[in-house]
This record gives sequence, structure tokens and C-alpha cells, in this order.
Amino acid sequence: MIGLETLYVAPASLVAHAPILAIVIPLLGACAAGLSPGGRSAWMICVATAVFTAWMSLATACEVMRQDAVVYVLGGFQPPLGITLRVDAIGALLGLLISVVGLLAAVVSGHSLVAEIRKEKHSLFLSGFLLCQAGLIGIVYTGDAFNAFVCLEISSIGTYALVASGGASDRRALPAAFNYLILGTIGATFYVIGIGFIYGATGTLNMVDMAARLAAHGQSAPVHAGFAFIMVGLGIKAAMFPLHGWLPGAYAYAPSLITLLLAATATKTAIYLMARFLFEVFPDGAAASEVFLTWILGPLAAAGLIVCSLQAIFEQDIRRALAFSSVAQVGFILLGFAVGGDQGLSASLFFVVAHGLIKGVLFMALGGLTIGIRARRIVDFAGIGRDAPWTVLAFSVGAASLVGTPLTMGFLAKWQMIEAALAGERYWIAAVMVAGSALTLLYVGRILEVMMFREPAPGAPRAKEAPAGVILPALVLGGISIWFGVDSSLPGQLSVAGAAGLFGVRP
Amino acid sequence: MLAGAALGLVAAMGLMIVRAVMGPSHYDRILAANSMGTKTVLFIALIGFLFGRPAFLDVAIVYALINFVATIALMKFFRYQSLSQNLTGQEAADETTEHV
Amino acid sequence: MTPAVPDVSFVLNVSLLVMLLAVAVAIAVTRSLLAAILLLSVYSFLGAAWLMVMDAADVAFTEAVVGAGVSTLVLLGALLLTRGETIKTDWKQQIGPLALVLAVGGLLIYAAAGLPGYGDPASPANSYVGRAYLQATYNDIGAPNVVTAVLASYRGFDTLGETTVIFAACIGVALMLDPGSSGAPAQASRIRPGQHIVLKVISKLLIPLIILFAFYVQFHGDLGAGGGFQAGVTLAVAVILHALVFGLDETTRAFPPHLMRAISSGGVMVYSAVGVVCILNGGGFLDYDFLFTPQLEAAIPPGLLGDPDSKHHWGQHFGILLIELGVLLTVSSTMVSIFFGFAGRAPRAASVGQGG
Amino acid sequence: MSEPVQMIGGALILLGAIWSIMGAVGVLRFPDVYTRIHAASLTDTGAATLMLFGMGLMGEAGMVTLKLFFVWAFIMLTTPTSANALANAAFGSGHSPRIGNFQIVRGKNGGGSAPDRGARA
Amino acid sequence: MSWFIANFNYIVVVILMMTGLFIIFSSANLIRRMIGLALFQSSTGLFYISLSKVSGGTAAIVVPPDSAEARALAAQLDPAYVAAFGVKGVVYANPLPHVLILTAIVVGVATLAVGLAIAVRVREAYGTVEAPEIDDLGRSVTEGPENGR
Repeated sequence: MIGLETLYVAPASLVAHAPILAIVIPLLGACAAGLSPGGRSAWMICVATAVFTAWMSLATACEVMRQDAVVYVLGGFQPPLGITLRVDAIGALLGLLISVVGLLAAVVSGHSLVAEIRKEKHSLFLSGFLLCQAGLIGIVYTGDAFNAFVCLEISSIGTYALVASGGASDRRALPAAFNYLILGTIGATFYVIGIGFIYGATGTLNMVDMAARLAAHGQSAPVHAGFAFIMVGLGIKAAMFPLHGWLPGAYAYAPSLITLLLAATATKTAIYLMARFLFEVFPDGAAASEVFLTWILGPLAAAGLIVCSLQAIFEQDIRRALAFSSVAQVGFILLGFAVGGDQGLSASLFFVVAHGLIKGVLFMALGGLTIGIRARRIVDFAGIGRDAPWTVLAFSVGAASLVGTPLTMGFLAKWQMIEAALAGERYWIAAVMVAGSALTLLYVGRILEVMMFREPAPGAPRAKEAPAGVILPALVLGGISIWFGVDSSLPGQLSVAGAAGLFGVRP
Repeated sequence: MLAGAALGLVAAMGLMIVRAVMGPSHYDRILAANSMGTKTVLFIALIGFLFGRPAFLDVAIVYALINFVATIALMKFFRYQSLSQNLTGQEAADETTEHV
Repeated sequence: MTPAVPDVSFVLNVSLLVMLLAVAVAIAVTRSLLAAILLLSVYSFLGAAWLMVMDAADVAFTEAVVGAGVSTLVLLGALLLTRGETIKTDWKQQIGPLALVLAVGGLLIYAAAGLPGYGDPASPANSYVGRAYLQATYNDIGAPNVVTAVLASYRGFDTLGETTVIFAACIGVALMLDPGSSGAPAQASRIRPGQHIVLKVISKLLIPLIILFAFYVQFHGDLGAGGGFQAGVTLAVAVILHALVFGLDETTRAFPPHLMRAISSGGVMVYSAVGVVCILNGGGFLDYDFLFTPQLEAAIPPGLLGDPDSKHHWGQHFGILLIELGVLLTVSSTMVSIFFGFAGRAPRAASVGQGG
Repeated sequence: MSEPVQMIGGALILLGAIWSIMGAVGVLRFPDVYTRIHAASLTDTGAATLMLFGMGLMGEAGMVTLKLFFVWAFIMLTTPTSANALANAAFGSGHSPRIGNFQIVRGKNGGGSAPDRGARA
Repeated sequence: MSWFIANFNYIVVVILMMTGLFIIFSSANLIRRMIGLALFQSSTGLFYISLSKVSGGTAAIVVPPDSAEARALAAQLDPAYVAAFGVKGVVYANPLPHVLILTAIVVGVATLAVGLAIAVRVREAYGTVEAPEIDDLGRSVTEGPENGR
């Protein structure tokens, strides 16, 4: 077992401010990238920023491992007056995921951007990319409910335009982005309305304080309504079935870099925020959470898992298939919430990270494969395994993990989930999980079969091996996914601590 | 007395809204919107006096200034079909606006 | 314990809300997009008036500058570029949304009825943190405008996020609408002097005044209503007025779009740099108390800053001044560049489809 | 500030509000765009003058008076200018005024308000 | 009647929100959807501000204590009320929702600008801003033209 402490060295003065630096440095980097004259210099700024961000989020994670949750007071004002960052174990883990995926994506962007975006727009694009990253880290680190909304919007507003910039190569990106904007904004506004209700009932915006005051004041109609609005709003952002209408289009037509970022991190942060509201803010045994988990979230998640897996099986477009797979896996994660309890929650949170890594690998490799050719349909990738063995290897690692092959992180994640469901005596949930995994095997198997064994259509454009700058990051990400599959101590520890933390806040 | 004046202004605004909703042409609506703007400026100034905080006149001042811009933009919209053109330029009616 | 004034303010509140409702319904039923845009601007006037009645002067200010200065212009620009005017509606398609909306609305009204009543001074919202700000601001910040104090200092990180959102919009609009090398050039204008003399003279008179007031709003922000955002939009409106009256070409010569973008990112940089400087001085991020270091104090002649007892107020003042400057830079340049983005794009026919 | 001056100020403000209502009635009742512009811009400036002068009498002399003067000056500058621009735009786009015995002088549109040409050039 | 006074604001705000939402979902025109979105977001602001209203309160810009202005403001109210809910002798509105809504309005403008920019690009790529027509075109033409912007 490798302790995190061995991985990094940082001066104590930096560590003390690591959480805020992990947000502000990408912000400053985005400004610098926006100022930079050419795409190349913007790329270098982007990579340098991403390295620093990853370092800072690593430092934060180490701090969280050492003590319980890191609380960083902004502006010198104690909560509830001031805004605080409150990084718990899961926040730290997700921050690490975002910054590492962001770093690798930044490296990859040097190649994939050139193929998809016009040269003059590279610096703007990278600037938006960094803004998005800053917002995402902000969401997982913040301890203030309204500040979470602001961070959500920082990441979203940049993303809408970034998705739409895929319109340069495929115009369907534009209506998809518009759709995403409308639904995303409705989601964010619902969240704000929900916060308004809870603020009206408690008078505070700090999440921990909110939990304490809710426990003291008890439940009322406004609190329930606020809870419902927050769940629907975040459900839209997290692409929870049946609120996932924006996701397939946005994933399929966005530039591959953005799909990578969205799939690996954006929906995960919304799920995490949802978990915080479900388990941290709303007290245990409260009618709202309990009824919601058993009668609404569970069935919807199960339906999402099955329906969207089926859709993925019958989808011809490879990116849409993976997008539906994402919605299905979100269902899987939410089933873990429905199981409830420490075990279900920690399994879910582990799954969040696992799935983030998996989708990161898959879309990174896919982006690498499509640099040369304009391939969309699954059949376009026929026989590509021979032409681009390394890229397909990276893709297969991700795919194997998605299916849940032993020795991968995906396997562990699914195993823990099913175990938790059985331990909680939710047998139907376990059955749905098994069925969902079987369906996953079908669509992933179909894609891999086409890639490895099918003969390419005569005259079809032959794919080239992706450049090393893409393969290496993809393999690194795949390697992490396998490493955590073998030795899951780091994410496992953090997600167990995180689940305990979410429950522990409860008075 | 101030309260009565405030209510009177609100009533005038209500009548203006009727015109804005009814139209019938867009110029009527612009007129109504513009006049609403002036009434809002007066209302804001009046509210400051009514509630005993006359310091809020800043809002009224800036509002009075900004209202103008929207009206000009609307005028250009109708007259020139463009927001970018110089006011001394040709009018839209005289030239084709298609730039393909 | 019923106060006397609310009788008037409640009546005003009710009548303005009813009017807002009427306008909103009119927007929903009108078939003309332009009418909807005009009604939206009427809506924002009413909204600003209502906000004044609700004692939210700063919000009214923001609503005023946004509603009258930005939203309408941007919507008009988009309408010009999309050239869709009348709306086709199909009643069958509206039943589903109507049912959904009625269901959600009913639920909401049921839930909202459980909230503290109108003007309740003892409600949780008004008695806990909100009241604490009112009590603490005088000691902590020393600025009379509590809204500015909360905005810039207590919740300064939110405002950094807000500024970043504006910057993100600048980036987003530039990504979408920046003409780049292949953009259609602005139309060459043939000069025909003598038109719109009144407009031009008045505009020439107004533009400097608007700029003057923008700076007044900027520096008056911690004393009265106003602040960086309102000042930024006001400043942008001056530039936009110039562009409207004297042509976009002339204005972009003075304010090239890439310069606007640079200023926009510069504003966010100024804001975050203030936070980083606070860290370097040994405080937390955006802890303005650490801005006013002993070295700085030594460099400034004694007596210039007044009361030596409230030294940390000066740190707060510096901090608020600087971050408001950042907000001003970002907001004004972003609003200008958004306007340039919409106005500078010549309407063009679609490459595929029926054309425009 | 003496009581009679306050009273006069209040009366002026009330008169301004009544003025404003009269203008609004005019805008509602007059037959075509040009007469409505006339009604709106005249009464707006008139009401503004009355009300702001009344407020000036009510408030303390000083900063408030200066600000009131500015508001007044801006309204006096912008309202007629926008009325001018609006009438100009309406006329330029072929909107015909109704003159005399409600006869249509120019243009072919029946009714008091010709449907404008919308966004299409 | 007292129920009406207590809840009138919330009812209107909810209806406004739902009107905005209805416009978004019922219209095919992208610009109109953005108008609906703007309406929806701004009614959220009305909700927060309704929460922040304090009867007899004044705007949250502190009046110097014991000044003539402060005394004039306090004179309009019951002294016991001022003592219970005032700060240094003056009752103020709650500033926190104001701050939040300032932020929300700004976010709304940013969303509006980006959304309209995307709608303009949709118009350029498809020749229409009506959603059903866009869907039809998207189905029939799989690969869009290289319009390179």
C-alpha cells in the first residue's frame, strides 16, 4: 500500500491554503489563457495550471486523510457569516479525480483540439476549459449551499459554449448545446429555488449549519418542497433518469475534450452534491429523505439503469451509446443511495470515482481514435484494433473496467454495491444491479467485438494510431483504474471515511 | 399625499401596460415601454421620499440615462435592421441586407 | 406591533405584483417575438419598481441596468440575427407543459404557504444570519451599505464566482460569435450627413455624463446603492450608445474586441490577485484585513487615512475598492464585447436550408 | 423646512401624478401612434417637472436637490429625444399618421394602426 | 384575509415562475425559450426578495445612529417593534437575499447572452430557430457543412 504522503512534497504554507488554491489557480490560468496570443502558449499555460491544480488537490486530499475534514474560512469570517470551503473525504477524492482527469485532458488537448476547433479559438477554448475545471472543484470543495450554485454556473456557462463549439464540425452540436443550456439552467434555477425554501425555513446557507438547524426545527412543507426542488435540479445536472434528456446530444456532438470532461467529472459533482443534501443536510429518519430514497429515487434509478442500458445496446452511434451507458451508470450509483446506510453510500461514492475514471479512459481513447477520421457509428470502427492497437488497448482497459472484469476498479465498485444491497436486504435492488451489469456486458461486448474482430468496410477511411500524447494519458488513466482495482486502499478509505463523514455530521 | 402620488403613478403605469399589451403596432409598445421607463424613474425617486430615504435617487438617475439607450436601439432595429450601422448611413430600405 | 408604513407599501406591492403577473401572461400569449421582448423590458421596469418598494435598492439598481441596458439589447441583436418574428404555436403541444406547470405550481403554492408570512421580522430568514450582518457590519467592515459589505467581503468568494461567470459568458459569446478571419465585414456606410442631428447632439452630451455617473456609482458603492456591477454595466452602456449612434466601426476602432476580452480577464485576475495577496500577507483568501500591512501604513503619511483606531477598516476599504475595480473591469468589457458580438455579426443566410 | 413649503411640495407631487395619469389615458385613447407619442412625451416631461420640483421642495437642500436636478435634466433631454427618434422611425417605416377627419393621408393600410413591417426588411 | 396578506407574494411569485416554465416548455422558437428562461430566473429573484421583506424596514444601508434621519425612520414605527427588531434604533430589510439575488441576476444575464449566441449559430447552421424543423433537418442531414466558426 502506498500512502498518499509519499507521493508529494509541499511546503506547509501552501498546504494550509491548498483548497482555495485548487480553485483559484485554474481561474487565474483561465484568465492567462484567455489573454495569451496563440493556441500553443495557451496550451502550455493550461498544462502548467493543471499540474499545479493537481498538486494542490493532492495536498488537500492528504490533509483530509490526516485530519478529518478540512475547513477553510474565506475572508476571515467564521460561518455562518462567511463562506467556508469544507472538504470532506469524498470531496477530496473527487477533487483529485477532477484535477487528474483535467490534467490528462489538458495534455491530450494539444492533439485533439487541432482536429476539432479552429486555430484562432484555441486560447478561448482552453480558457473555458480551465474555468469549467475551477467551477467543478469549487462545487466539491465548498461548504456553502449558495456558493455551490455559483460554482455550478461557472462550470456550466463555460461548458454550454464549449459543447456548442463542436458545431464547427457537426452542426448538431448547436441544438444539443442549446438544449443542454435550457435544461441545465432550469436545473440550476430549481436548485436555487430549493435553497430559497430552505433558507426561508432555517435562515442560513452554510450546509453544516443548515443540517443543525433543520434537525432542531424539524420538517415542514417548505423544507420538503425545498428538498424536492434541490433533488430535481441536481437530478437534471446529474442526468438522473428521466431528466437526462440533454446528455446524449451533448456527449455525442461536443468536442471530444469536453465530452471527456463532462463524462468523467461534471455529472459526478452533481451526484456528490446530491449525496451531501440527501445524507448530510437532511437529517436521518426524516420522512423526506426516507420516502424519497425508497419510493422515488430507487425505482427511478432502477428504471434508468435498465432502460438506458437497453438504449445503449441498440444505439448505432458510439458516443451516444457511451452516453446512454453514462445515464445507466448514474442509475447504478443512485441505486446505491437507495440502499442507504454507511455501506451503500460508501459503495456509491466509490462507484462515482470508478465510473469517472472509466468514462475518462473511454472518451479519451475514443477522442484519440477519431483525430484522423470522422467516425461516429460503431461500424466505422470495424477492425480498428489492428490499425491502432495501443489506443484500442487503452479503450479496452476502460471497457473492461466498465463491465466489471475482476482486478479492475469497476469490478470492486459493482461488487461493493451488490454486497451492500444484499447486506441491506434489498434483494430487488441487487437483482437490478446484476441485470444492469449483464446489459453492460452486451453493449460493451458489441463495441469491442466490432473493434477487434470485424473486417473494416472496403474503402472506409483507415484510422491511424493516436499520437503518443493521447495514448500515454489514456493508459495512465487506465492504469490508475487497474491499480485501484488491485489496491483500492486510497479510494476505498476515502469513500468509507466520506460516507461516515456525511453521516457523522448529523447531530 | 406622497402615498397617493405613488399610487397614482402605479395607476398610470397600469394604463401604460394596457397599451403595451394591446399594441397594436410595435411602435405603440415601444412608446409604452419608454413612457413606463420615465414613470419608473419618477416612482423610484418618489419611493425614496415616501420611505424617508431620499439617497436612492442614484438609481433614478442612472435609470433615466440608460432608458434612452434601449429606445435608440429599438429605433435602429426598425429603421436600419442593424445595430451596428452608423446613423448617417444608408437606410435598410435602400439596400439589400443580405450578406451571404 | 403592526408598523404604520406597510399599509402603503403592501398596497404598492400588491398592485405592482398584479401588473407583473399581467405582463408575464401577456408574454406567454403573444405571438410576436418583438412584442415579447418589449414586454420583457416593461416587466423589468415593473420589477425594479417593485424591488424599490421591497427596500432592495441595490437589487433594483441591478435589475434596472440589466433590464434596460443589457437584456433588451442582446435580445434585439439576437432577433436581428435569427430573423424569426412570428411564432407558430400548436395548442396540442401546450397541454402537456400546462399540466406539468399547474401540478408543480400547485405543489409550490402549498409549500410556500408554510413559509413565514409577508414582512415577518421574526422569521428565521430575517432574524438569524441576515440580522447578524446588520449588527456586525459596522464593526467588521465599517461601510454603511450592508449589501455591499456582504457582497464584497462576507461573501466575497461568491462575488468572485459571479465575476467569473461574467468572464465565462464573455468567453462563450466570443467562442460562438467572434467573426474571426472569415466573418462578414461590417457594412461600409455611405455618409449622408444631416440625419438625426438631435440624436447625435444629445448622445454626445449624454455619453460623458453616463461615464461620469458610472464612476460615481462605482466609488459610492459602499456608501449608497451601487457597486462594481452596476457601474460596469452603466459604463458599457455609454460605449454601446456610442456604437449605436456613431456606428460600430468607429467604436471598435477605439475599443477593439480583443482588448475588451483582455480587460475582461484582467478584471478576474485583479479580483483573484487581491485574494492571493491576502494569502501572501499571512491571512486567508480574500481576508482584506491583511491588505493594510504595517509597511503600507508606514508609507502613507499619518493622518491621511483618518481614524487610527479602526485600522482594519482600511484594509476592508482597500479590499472592497480593489475587488470592485476588478468587477467593474470584467463587467463593463464583457457587456461591451457581448454587444459587439451580436451587433457586429452580419445577418447571413444559412448554408443549408431555406435561407434568410 | 417650514410646513407650508412641505405642503406645496406634496401638492405638486400629487399634481404630477395626476398629470401622469392623464397622459396615460391619452396614450390609451388617442387614435394613432403619433398622437400617442405626443401625449406620452408631453405629459412625461410635465409630470417629471412637477414631481421633481415638488420633491426638491420637500427634501433638504443639498446633494438631494442636485440629484433631483440631474434626474430632471436627463428626463428633459432623453424623453423628447426618444419621442423624436420613435416618431422618426415610425414615419420612416411607412407608418401613416391620421390627420384631420381621421382620413388616411399616406399609405394603404386601413385602421388606426397600420401593422408594421416587423423584422423583415 | 390575513392568510392572503401573508402569502400573496409567494402565490404571485409561483405563478410567475410557472409562466416562465410554461413558455420554455411550450414554445418551439429558441429565442422565445430564452425569454421564458429569463422570466423564470427573474421570478426566482422575486421569491428571495419576498423572503427578505421586513415590515417597516428600510433598505440595508445603515443610517448613522441617532441622526435626524434615523429618528424620523423610527418615529413611523411602534417603539417596542423597533426595540425588538431594529439594529441601533432602525429596522432594516434583510440584506442577505439581496446579495444572493444580485449574483443570480448576473448569472441570468450571462446565461441569456450565451444562450442567444448559441441560438444565433443554430440559425446560421440550420436556417431556422424552430425546434421541430431543426429536429427534422438533424435527422435528414447527418453531416453538417463545414461552416467553420
